[in-house]
Amino acid sequence: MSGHSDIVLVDEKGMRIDGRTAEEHRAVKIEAGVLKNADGSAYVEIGKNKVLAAVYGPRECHPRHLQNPTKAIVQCKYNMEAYSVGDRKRPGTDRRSIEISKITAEALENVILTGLFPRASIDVYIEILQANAGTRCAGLTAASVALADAGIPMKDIVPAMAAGKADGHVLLDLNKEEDNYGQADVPLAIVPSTEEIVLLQMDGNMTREEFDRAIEMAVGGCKELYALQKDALKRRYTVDGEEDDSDEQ
Amino acid sequence: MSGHSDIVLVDEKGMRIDGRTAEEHRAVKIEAGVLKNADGSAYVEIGKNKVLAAVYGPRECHPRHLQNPTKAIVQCKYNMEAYSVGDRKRPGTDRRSIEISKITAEALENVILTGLFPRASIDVYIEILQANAGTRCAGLTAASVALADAGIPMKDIVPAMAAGKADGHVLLDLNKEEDNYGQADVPLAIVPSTEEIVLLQMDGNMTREEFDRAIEMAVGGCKELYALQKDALKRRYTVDGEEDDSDEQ
Amino acid sequence: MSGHSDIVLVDEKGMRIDGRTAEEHRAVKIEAGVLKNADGSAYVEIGKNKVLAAVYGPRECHPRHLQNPTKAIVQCKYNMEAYSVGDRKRPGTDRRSIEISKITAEALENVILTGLFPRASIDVYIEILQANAGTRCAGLTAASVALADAGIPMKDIVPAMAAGKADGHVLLDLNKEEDNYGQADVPLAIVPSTEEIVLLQMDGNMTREEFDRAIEMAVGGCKELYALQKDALKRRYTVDGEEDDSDEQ
Amino acid sequence: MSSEIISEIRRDYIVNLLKEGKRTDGRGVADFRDISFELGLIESADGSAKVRLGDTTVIAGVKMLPGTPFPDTPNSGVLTTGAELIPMAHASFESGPPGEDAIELARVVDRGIRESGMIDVDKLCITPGQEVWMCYIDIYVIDYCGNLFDACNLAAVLAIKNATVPAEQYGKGENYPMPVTCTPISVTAAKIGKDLILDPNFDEEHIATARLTIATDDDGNFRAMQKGGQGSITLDELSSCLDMAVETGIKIRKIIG
Amino acid sequence: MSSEIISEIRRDYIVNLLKEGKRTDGRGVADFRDISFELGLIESADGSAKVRLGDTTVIAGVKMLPGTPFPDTPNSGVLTTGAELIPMAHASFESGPPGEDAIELARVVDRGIRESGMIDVDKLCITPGQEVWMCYIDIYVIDYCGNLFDACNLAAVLAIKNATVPAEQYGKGENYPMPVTCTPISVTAAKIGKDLILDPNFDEEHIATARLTIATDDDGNFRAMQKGGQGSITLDELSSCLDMAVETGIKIRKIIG
Amino acid sequence: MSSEIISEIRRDYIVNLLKEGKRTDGRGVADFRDISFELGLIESADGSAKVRLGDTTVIAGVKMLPGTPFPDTPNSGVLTTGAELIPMAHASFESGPPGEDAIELARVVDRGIRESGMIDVDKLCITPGQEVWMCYIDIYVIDYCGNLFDACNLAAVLAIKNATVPAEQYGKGENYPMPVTCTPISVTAAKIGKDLILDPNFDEEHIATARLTIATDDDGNFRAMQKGGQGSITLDELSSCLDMAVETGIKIRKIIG
Repeated sequence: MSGHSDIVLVDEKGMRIDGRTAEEHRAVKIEAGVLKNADGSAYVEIGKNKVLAAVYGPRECHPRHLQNPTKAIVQCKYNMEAYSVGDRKRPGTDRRSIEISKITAEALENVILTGLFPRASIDVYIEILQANAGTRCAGLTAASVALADAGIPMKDIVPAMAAGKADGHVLLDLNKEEDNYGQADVPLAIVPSTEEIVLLQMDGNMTREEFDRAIEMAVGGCKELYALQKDALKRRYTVDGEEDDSDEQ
Repeated sequence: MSGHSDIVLVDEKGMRIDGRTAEEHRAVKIEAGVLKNADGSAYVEIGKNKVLAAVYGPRECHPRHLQNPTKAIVQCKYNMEAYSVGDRKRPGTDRRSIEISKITAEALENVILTGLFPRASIDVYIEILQANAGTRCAGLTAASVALADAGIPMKDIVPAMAAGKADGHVLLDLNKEEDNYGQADVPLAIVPSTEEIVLLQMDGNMTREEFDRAIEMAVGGCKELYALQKDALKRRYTVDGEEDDSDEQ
Repeated sequence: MSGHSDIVLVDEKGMRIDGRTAEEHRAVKIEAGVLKNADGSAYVEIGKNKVLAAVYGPRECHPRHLQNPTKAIVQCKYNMEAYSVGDRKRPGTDRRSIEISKITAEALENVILTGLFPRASIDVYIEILQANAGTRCAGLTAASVALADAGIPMKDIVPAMAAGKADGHVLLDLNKEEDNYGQADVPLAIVPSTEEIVLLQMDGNMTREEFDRAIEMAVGGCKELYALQKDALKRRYTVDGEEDDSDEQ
Repeated sequence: MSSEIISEIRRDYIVNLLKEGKRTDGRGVADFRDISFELGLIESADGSAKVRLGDTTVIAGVKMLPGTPFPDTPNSGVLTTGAELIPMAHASFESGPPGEDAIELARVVDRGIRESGMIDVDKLCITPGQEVWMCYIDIYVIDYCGNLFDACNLAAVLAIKNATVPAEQYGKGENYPMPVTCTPISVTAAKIGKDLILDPNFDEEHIATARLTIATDDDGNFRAMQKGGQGSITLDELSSCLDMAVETGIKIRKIIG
Repeated sequence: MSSEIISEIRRDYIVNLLKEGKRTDGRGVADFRDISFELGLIESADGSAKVRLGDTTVIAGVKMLPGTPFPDTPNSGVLTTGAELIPMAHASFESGPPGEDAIELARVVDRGIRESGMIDVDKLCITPGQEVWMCYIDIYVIDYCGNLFDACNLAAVLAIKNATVPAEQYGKGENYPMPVTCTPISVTAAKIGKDLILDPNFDEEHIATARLTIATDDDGNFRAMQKGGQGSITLDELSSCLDMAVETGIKIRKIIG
Repeated sequence: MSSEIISEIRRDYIVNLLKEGKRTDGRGVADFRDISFELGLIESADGSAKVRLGDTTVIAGVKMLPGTPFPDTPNSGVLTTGAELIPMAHASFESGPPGEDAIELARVVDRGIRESGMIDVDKLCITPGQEVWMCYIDIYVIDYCGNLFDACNLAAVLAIKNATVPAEQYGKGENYPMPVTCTPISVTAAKIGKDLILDPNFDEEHIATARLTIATDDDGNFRAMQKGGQGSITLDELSSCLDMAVETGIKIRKIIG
């Protein structure tokens, strides 16, 4: 959010440096069930972001004192791999990862039917293989699919996408340059069926009008992502259950 | 204790750089009951030292293996806040804090009737808001008042004050310059009713005569401090129990 | 293993810089029972290496979750003391120490009759007082003697010695210069009664022929060391049980 | 947002009262507790403030030290914000390095200050590309009775406004006041049942399902936000929070002057 | 080598099958599982590879950064190898700093690469005595189904062969391929009862009493070894392992090209 | 000063014996155990000593390295003292970073050396304001049978007196002996019941209520003190301790030469 003014991020035709319009998100690829050991898993690419999510659980809650007698707890570890960024990231937890892990777990807890699994833990692991602005949204998007892949009962699947502001324009799904040299970023995650917000952050500088527009765009982006999440899960079940499918024909 | 000889700390009339005589301690301010949550608390200023102490307990002893079936244990955390010193102090425990915490807990354990609370923990937290030589004494002085404020049964209240040597003179309650450029420092804490020593450290260089004089001065200083500790507690009860007071009139 | 070619480590007569032949190990000194508190202990010098080992146990296994209901676990801590090397080693565990501790514990577990002590822990501590190439072998050699000194039932005593390659020659028991400027190092530990390998590492560059020769040499060296280990234990019992000895005469 | 701390009875009492638009301490839903503050109390700091928000008490201190700039901002001072939830402040706080709550708190306060451009970091340059002022903002929670986000924001903002750049002490020219451009104010709403309240106290905070912190600048523009808690917030509720954050920000700016 | 993970029945089944020279997944004792790999998948790395060895999946990335050489090797680049057993990869892996298994794994992989001279570190000098390339090899185990030593060796070796020295990015001249001299291949044998098998899968690994990892270079010379486990290995068994390591090394070198 | 380690019966026995002025090991109340020592045993150190005080065994090593002085003492060498209570030394010692006992021990030993000016740090300057000798004193407790304060003081003092400044090795001129000005000796008294004893053994140490360590210099002046334990010490008892510290210091100085 340095707001450097000498870099043109949106041209006079409203086109962005990677050829997108303001309302367009980057290319998305979602694949469910990519790991052998995890109870559920997903691989997500959003632009140049490459993210893996894995779910273990419901399983015994390990640091015992964290157990909740009325519901499962949701624990999340968001981790950037050493080679995922321009400079090498030193392995180990940093403050940013801890914050993202916390708000991601809170967002997921909203949709998981935790009351079904008292005393249990549902553990979500998000690994950022390659980062290019928007990893927390990509990670949460992947985690939702991994939870569904694990068969964890949820009231809905959570998509997450940011909107932001760069060169004075409100834009959907900022890429790295727009994030670095832009003026605001608003990561958002919703429950698509109700449009309720489960994750929201903002930094930068926005008027009320700009912010309202950003939320509108991000909600739209989340809904498009939601369709792709469901597609990925459908493909997963189709592949896994090919015989069942043919039975129905 | 560098013993630099080119700085005049005591003038030919025996006056110190902050205008005190050899036997005089710095201005003292003590206030009991300054925090809402803690079971007991106190704020102490000695010269430019500003110190808060809080007490929680007797309460369940948390790392279970530390429980003592015959008495309460006393745990102390002495902590210098980041902005309390000239250079910023990095947050987190250092070796000096660990040593001071240990000897402070030992001094307090002497007066607390720990036998009344088997298996419990009495937790004392000392925060140095501003440091100017003598923080361990100011912290212990504050902690004693906080313990009394918490209603912890004690055989007496512990005051603590250092004596030392600077410019070749034995002086009470060294300030920062005297501590930095002086020749010795002797922090002392006593049980006023018996004059028994519960905390004693010394570093620098002192003859037997000088040391005996320093102890004499420090005991005197402790006794003056003791009166101020009791005053603060009296004010605290007066304010809290104003109605009871009027009843007695 | 830098393989610098400009340093002569073996002269034209096959003599090494410390006057040894290829098959000769450095001077060895072994003493059992050197500490008061430990259940068993040993001091070993191999060349300029000076190593202490101590054993505590079988005793209660402390991090409870490590207990094995069918046998004792063997835990080892290999530690280089700060002054043991050219540059000062910062106190605390490093990655190299952790690896050596692991393979040392595995080697010892092979000979200890762990099945006799379910749920217990046998703790082995190795301190390197002075290091000069070969400390892991010296440490394991000392640990075996300390275990015997502690009366831990074992199927045999483990000696450990490296062979290696320097100046193109296969050599027994590399010293520091040979290790630094040589071409390969092969630490080995065996069960002397069966010649089974319980520790084996290798780094550098060796043909099959060279490696076979190195193993042959190291096995020979281990057997010589084994005799010295037994001698040390015999001396220990003789001193301790002088009266019993005279009874037998 | 652990809920076990507050009893069921207390919870029901608070929720039922809220249905009538009332709060246990007599406030209206959009009312803040009393704000009082003391400036410059820490002479060893270059700026300091102690803030009380109801019974929540927080001290913030600013220390300025010459240091090396980041390579990508060679002419800008460096901000670092830390928050410590010391065990003195509440029976539930433990000793040790900052946990996830303290880290989130520090990062949200930091974002409000950083993203609003409150401190003109270009005026914290000593020698371009070589030496700049490192500005450490350290926040200690002394007494925790709810709504640390806003209390810590206030303490940090006031300590910054109170600060002097100690150039003389380091032989870097004359002292000058901290280059401040605006006063970012954070306003936190909590959601209890279907109701939104501002400035939750301890009990309210612990039965709330969601939390939304919004920082505005002097122009009423938005500079930082953070939703917390596993509860959700509707788009309408978001809109109300935005309105309240702007209105309340104006009020608080008047109080702190 | 904790043995409780595999049931007694499963153990007996594997051991009895092995007595007939058969394995549960149909392999012969000296067969590796299928090896597949993908190169350059991480664009933010200077070299990368994803390797699947059966169901074991590992990603390795190489990052090159200018740095200061060690005083005793002033003209040589510096290698650093790390391995992370992230909790994603298996239910038994825990978060936190690397434990003894991850440390041993990283150090054994490192030795194979370092001692074989695979990377010509003298060609990683930028300014003699002053600046050299620091080569960080970071290995993440994504899915753990046995034999991490060989899977990680392969991923690291392939990532290195895939790597470019990013000189232009740092204004240090033209990019050039990582100076690679050979392809060290590690082959791990496990001992179950009296039998030796190569490339143990998860179950085999957890009932094995001993493990021997042997890295060879292009000439079939030995560059690194590591025995693990509390079991012992006879001199004859060692000899068999050496033979198999050389033969299998040749096969694997063909597969990875 | 945890008391559970010693049984009630043993405690009563020690206390009752002391009432007659006797100790379990036959010593008088002011007697030290036998002191023996070995110098220079660690050739990799620049100075070293192994000290036995009764059955308590301690090794201290001194390493000298060129380094950067502190800004406020630009011409003075830097002393650092560490003490490790390694698990080898007693069943109650655990692995890991130094706990509060080891930290207090190291700091008290350090104060005796530092405050007595034993080492003339101004003679450890290499280039004024730029380079000085860093003097690391590392103490390892090998066998713990009581009174570590005095055993560690002795080991550190003897290692320092044994030390050579290794200037040649670093191209900083000729080697020279460590610049030593005096021999600080610490004497520790323990209070059991109403009795004071010197050099407490393990059992005595663990039933004592208070401990007082006093370091004197060659002139019998006081240079460092540390009271420990939750027990108290009367002013008269302090006076006795001071007398005994001076007298015993003279005796010990004769023993160590």
